[in-house]
Amino acid sequence: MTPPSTLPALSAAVSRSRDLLEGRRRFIPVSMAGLVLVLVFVVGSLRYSGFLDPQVVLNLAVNNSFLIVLAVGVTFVILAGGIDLSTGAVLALSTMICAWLLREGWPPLLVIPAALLAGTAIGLAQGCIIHFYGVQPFIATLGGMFFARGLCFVISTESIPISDPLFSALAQTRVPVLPGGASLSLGAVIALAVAGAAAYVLHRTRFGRSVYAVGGSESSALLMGLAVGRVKVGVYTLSGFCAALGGVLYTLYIASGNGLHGLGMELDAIAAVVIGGTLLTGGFGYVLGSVIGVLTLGAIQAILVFEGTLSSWWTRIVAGTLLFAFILLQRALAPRAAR
Amino acid sequence: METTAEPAVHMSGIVKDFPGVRALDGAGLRLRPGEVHALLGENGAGKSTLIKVLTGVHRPESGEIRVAGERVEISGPLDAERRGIATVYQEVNLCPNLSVAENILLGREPRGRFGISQRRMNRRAAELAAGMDLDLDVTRALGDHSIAVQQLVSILRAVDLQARVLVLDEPTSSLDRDEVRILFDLVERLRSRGVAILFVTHFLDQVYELCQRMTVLRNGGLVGEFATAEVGQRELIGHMLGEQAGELDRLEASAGDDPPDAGAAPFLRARGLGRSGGIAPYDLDVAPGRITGLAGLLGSGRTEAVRLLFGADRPDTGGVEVDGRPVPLRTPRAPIAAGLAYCSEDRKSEGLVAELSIADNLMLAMQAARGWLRPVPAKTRAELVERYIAALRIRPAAPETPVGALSGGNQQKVLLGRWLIMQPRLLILDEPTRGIDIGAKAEVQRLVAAQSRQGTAVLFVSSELEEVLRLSHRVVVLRDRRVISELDNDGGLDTDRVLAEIAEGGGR
Amino acid sequence: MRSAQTRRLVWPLLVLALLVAANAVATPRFLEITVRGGRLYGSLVDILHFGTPLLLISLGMTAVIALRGIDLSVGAVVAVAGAVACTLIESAAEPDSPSAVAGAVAAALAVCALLGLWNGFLVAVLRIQPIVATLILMVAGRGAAQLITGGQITTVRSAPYREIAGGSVATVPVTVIVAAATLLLMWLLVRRTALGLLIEAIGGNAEAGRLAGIRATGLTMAAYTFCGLCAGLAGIIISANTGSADGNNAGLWIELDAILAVVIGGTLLTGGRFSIAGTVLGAIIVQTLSTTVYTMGVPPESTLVFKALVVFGVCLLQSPRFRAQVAAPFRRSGPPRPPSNTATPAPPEEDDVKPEAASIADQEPREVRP
Amino acid sequence: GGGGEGAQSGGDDPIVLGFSQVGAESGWRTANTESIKQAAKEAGIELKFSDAQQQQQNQIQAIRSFIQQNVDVIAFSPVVESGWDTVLLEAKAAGIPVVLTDRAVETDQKDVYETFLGSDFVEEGRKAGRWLVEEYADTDDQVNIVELQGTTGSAPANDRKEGFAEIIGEHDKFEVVASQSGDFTRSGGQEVMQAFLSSHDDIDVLYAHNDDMALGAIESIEAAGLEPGEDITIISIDGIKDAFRAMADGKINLVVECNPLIGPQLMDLVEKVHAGEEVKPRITVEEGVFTQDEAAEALPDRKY
Ligand SMILES: Nc1ncnc2c1ncn2[C@@H]1O[C@H](COP(=O)(O)OP(=O)(O)OP(=O)(O)O)[C@@H](O)[C@H]1O
Ligand SMILES: Nc1ncnc2c1ncn2[C@@H]1O[C@H](COP(=O)(O)OP(=O)(O)OP(=O)(O)O)[C@@H](O)[C@H]1O
Ligand SMILES: [Mg+2]
Ligand SMILES: [Mg+2]
Repeated sequence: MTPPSTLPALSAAVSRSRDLLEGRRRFIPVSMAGLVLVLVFVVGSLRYSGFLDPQVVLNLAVNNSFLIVLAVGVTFVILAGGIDLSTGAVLALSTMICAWLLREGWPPLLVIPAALLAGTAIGLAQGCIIHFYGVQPFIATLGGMFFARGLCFVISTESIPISDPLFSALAQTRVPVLPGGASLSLGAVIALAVAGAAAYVLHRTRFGRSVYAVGGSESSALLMGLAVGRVKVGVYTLSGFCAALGGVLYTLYIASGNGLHGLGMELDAIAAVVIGGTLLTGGFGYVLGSVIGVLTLGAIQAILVFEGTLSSWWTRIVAGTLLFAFILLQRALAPRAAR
Repeated sequence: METTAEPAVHMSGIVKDFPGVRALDGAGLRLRPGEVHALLGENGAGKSTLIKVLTGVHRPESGEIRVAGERVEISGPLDAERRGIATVYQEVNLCPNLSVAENILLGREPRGRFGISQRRMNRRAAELAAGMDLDLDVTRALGDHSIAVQQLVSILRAVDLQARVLVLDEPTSSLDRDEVRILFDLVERLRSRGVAILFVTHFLDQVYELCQRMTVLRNGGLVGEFATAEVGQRELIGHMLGEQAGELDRLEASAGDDPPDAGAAPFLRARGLGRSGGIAPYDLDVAPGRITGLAGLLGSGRTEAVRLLFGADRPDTGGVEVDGRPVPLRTPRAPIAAGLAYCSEDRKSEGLVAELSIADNLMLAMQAARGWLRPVPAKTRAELVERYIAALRIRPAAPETPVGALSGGNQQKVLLGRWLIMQPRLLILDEPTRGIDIGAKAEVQRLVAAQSRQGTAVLFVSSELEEVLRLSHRVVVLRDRRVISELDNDGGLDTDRVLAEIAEGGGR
Repeated sequence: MRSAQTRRLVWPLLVLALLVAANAVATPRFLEITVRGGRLYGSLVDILHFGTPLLLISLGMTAVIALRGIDLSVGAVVAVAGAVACTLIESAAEPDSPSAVAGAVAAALAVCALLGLWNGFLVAVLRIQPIVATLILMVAGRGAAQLITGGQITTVRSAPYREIAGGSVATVPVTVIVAAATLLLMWLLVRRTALGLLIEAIGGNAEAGRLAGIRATGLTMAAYTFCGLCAGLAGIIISANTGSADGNNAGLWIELDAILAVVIGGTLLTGGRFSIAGTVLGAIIVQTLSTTVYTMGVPPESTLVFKALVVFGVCLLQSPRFRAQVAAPFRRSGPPRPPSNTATPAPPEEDDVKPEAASIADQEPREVRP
Repeated sequence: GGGGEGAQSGGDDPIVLGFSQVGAESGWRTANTESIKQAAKEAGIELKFSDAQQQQQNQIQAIRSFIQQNVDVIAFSPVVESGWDTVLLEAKAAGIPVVLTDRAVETDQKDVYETFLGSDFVEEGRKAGRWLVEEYADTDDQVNIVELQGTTGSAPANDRKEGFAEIIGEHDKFEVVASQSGDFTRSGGQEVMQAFLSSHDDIDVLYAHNDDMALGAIESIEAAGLEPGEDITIISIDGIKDAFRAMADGKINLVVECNPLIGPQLMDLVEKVHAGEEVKPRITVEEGVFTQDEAAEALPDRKY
């Protein structure tokens, strides 16, 4: 017998109206994160004069350009269901390599690629260890963290200043973005460009879609004939590259190489990604969310600076409380559908 | 042009060992272009493993694979796809986080000017779905859809590969007759184009309807290759089960013919139970010893209805009373304490804990009900586990085997066993016979019937309408996410009557 | 299955043996155990003694990780525990009375259990992802510890308090006894009751566990509370060791070491099956590693690289594939194609897929028509 | 120097000082912070205090924010020595004078800061070394030294090691037989010392980069059945109260002071640079060296 033709049409109409509410569920976390960030600025501007100054807003990106790049790399890894703890250390290594090679008299245009290459190589090695030998990502990248930071100290336990003219020129380049004279540093522009490129790769290339697939279900992705190995090795390599690039931006920002740079920054990067609505179990999330996450952490820092009278321990307590408040707010704003 | 005698796939002497088990022992098959070939065998016979060897998921210990006459070593699913072998695996192997469209087209996404075009992809996927008479929103996440829809999506994906060889591992296990019809038409179309199709199923009717030839496996070994026309059902079952075939007759004789106990008063009442977007508020009475079947088409809301009853989802409206006392439905705990049991249709993600052993999975619900402080005594546990492994013919019968290493049908039996052990007052079974073999199916039906004779009420959801009618005393018919009628089944109810009800229902 | 998991511990055990052997060669006295001042003395005892806090925290972390969670706040909780205990003892009328010390320790443990409960609440009830949920306390907790101590290192001179770390019962250090007791308690809790099964079920497949009627919320909160309590105990021991509370540095980065220990012990961060024995082994390896660094005189600037190499060594040794590759050159006469690596019963689908096969990808769609 | 005038807003408005602290990583640091806060209050200077939690980028951000808020003077204790050029130039461009405390920065730029008020870590190491040389002047036997370093890569650790090595390097009889990082913490010092004791038989001297590590090490020495201060000579740096107490008990032999109480001196400087007066580019904090005899006397006066 033939099924009545009105039936599917009817059910489709019902389901479609429901979709408007539920179908876009996956955008909820990231939009909530964005909303919270906006709220912070509104509240901040009520409380502190000068908080909503365009330059203050842009400085969030300027002061956190390296963290944005780090978080973008980590986004790939987390989306693919992994984790990368080595980013802070690779950033430090990258600053160290830059400073050290410059001191050794290398031309700056060779130094930057060398630093990027080193970070990428560490990422690649981690990816291979994780993929080919089935080592858990957490432990492999923890090893990578020890290794990269250790390498910094092997190079030098002292901090190495950078006085290369090209580096200072780059560091001081400002890109005007608003008519009022508000500007971004070169580092921030690069960071935002990296985020844009990452979004493109994630949504418009096969590699990017495979990253989501592997994060959703690795075994399924394998059975679907996706290049799971390439994806897994790829995301760690990319993250290594991003960490190294973050290191170069950090070098521009700070003009020195030091093995103690970026201590604990890997956790900041992971936190930023997660605050931006990406699920640690993989498969759900957006680069935009990670950028928002970084800016949120930056906003917390900005509030602490603006508050200006906190003692050290209150700084920490308030930082933790703000983090909690943001997450709670994000929760409260999201409708029930977001589970 | 190749000669017709050249098999598209020829596997021979395949041996595959898993730790402690030899899953395949000299298995093989010959698959010719333009034929639909059935691969048959009991649960755990090695069908899925043979398929996974063919697609490169497993490396065989020894044996030979020829594709189009050429000896090959297949290094992985990607390699298999490139050699023209498309596969629908038994367990749905898609990514729940991605949209339906992406799942269909992953790896072959249509590109626009700026890389992958989401729009084109959705359009293409919608076309493909429409080609199979499926109306679904391809932009929604796959995980939002029922397991049946997911199965259809994985078929769509494989079909779209336009391969020379199409492997279908139990594709119809959660489909109802309309979808099966559509699938068969599709298979027939592909076959006539010269595609070789390997079809694994436990529905022998489907084998006789669709397949020209068949290969039978038993205990990982090859029993033989037969032309469908030359072997009768009885004989075929004999090949599959070996010397145990006699047992089946005994089972079938005892199943299904018990008198309905119509007089009992209901102990469970659901009133106005509903959830927006899930199922419209409905009423239901359940009496001890009665089997109630839920009939409806794919997506009609059967699963949603029973999930509410069990507290698996939180209802928006209405409630449930057991023995006149309301049961809170915030979590399944209270319903379980009230004597309810629910066997989910999605054993992989809602049922089993893959890395735990058979024994642990069997005992899970009972242990959860007892609380952590009162572990089931070792002796009781061993007895129960042994009893249910035997009763459900779970293979391998080693209680400490991790469930993830079992064949699909055996996993289903473990899930069922978990709830049978609880001796519930109401047993809710959502597609309990998905993927289990004839012998086990008869066994399950017998167990269900036996339970009901002891006073257990049963709610039975199955996409096989015949099965529902054979077992149930009463049939609740659903359509478009609402209950449209309840029919008594005292033997007189047939499938046409129910289908007619579905077709005209809701108009009242 | 359980035995298969135990079998995997052979490799970490081998690494431990290698580390100990290396130490014994470098410092012959390494294996010596004597009694000094009524207490066992020697490097091996030191490893157990100084490893106790890490072991305790790793045990708590194991429970949390088995539930697919993680607890980054343990380091901060360590600091809080010391701060509370020391501040209370300092302000007590008689710091030297055992009852004052017992009261202070109990109060500190209670606070830590509450902190753990708070983490559990965020994770189980508010459903915040564990890593962020515990990050909150990781950041704020240390601040709170410093608030309690006023940013200073609070020193206590209470003899009974010092006994917690420095004392011994029948020559066995109290710390070791505490560790053993906690270990025993946890083992009894999870393996003699049904707790272990329920935890593994929730960790392995949360939805399946929920539908089987397991009280996941309560279980999760209990696990985090236990973890907090373990961290608190570790904090007390760390603080009693030096008789001081350091809000900023006590237990700094110990969360990473603890996770490392758990993972070396073979428990997957994706939840499910866990191994207490493995965690113990992991914690001892991590502690032996730091002791090795000190006794063998690895220069401080190379310490981290050395640590990294050992970590990679342990991980790679646990990989059957790596072992096969290393062994291959020594087995030239073997079969031409070594049998596939089916030693680890991984999830069924991915058991022995050759990963590199998937990486030579062909991205173009192929029209393969007969 | 110069440029102080431009930022000045008016007559009797209090001077606004933006101070960026490293963090609160030790009791020494907390004492340092307290001293500055206290002194600011007494001097009637409005203090904007920000804690960098040991992160250089936080500190840079704080300084930028001070510049934006147009404070009168900026002071900070750099987390690390290098990498300050950009932000210092920004301050200079805004006409805000900068005073460094605690550690110097390495820079090629001229006139980016007015003055540096703080200890000389290398000199502290030297002082420790000089005392040791003197103490062991009479003996020709080999003197085995173990060293507890601070956090690897940190400036005090690097410098104190360097200064000490410089002095004892002139004498053959001194040998550093083991040197490990104890991370500036008591438990670090204790654990590392324990390992030293079980791997080295004849340790004569312990040189600890700070008091906390020395105090931790004392625990281990006692556990090994030795007498700290007698069997092993102990030298440490900083001079916190606990160390003085231990010294009074005879458990530490020498403490090289590193004075955190720079508040009054700093406020003085701030007022001067704000008024545009010339100040010396390098001002050392008054610091002493304490032996056991002096310790008992000084103990009651120790504030931190
Ligand atoms: N990954 C694995 N690890 C260990 N044993 C396995 C694994 N996969 C399958 N087996 C075993 O191999 C045998 C064959 O399983 P297979 O899945 O091929 O059966 P099947 O014929 O497909 O059964 P069904 O009809 O139930 O799907 C079974 O005994 C099963 O336990
Ligand atoms: N044809 C369909 N089109 C779109 N969505 C569907 C369709 N069928 C089912 N779904 C989705 O599946 C989900 C579950 O439906 P439900 O499980 O209640 O159906 P069912 O009656 O149990 O049928 P079955 O289990 O056979 O799919 C619903 O949320 C619905 O969105
Ligand atoms: Mg199968
Ligand atoms: Mg259903």
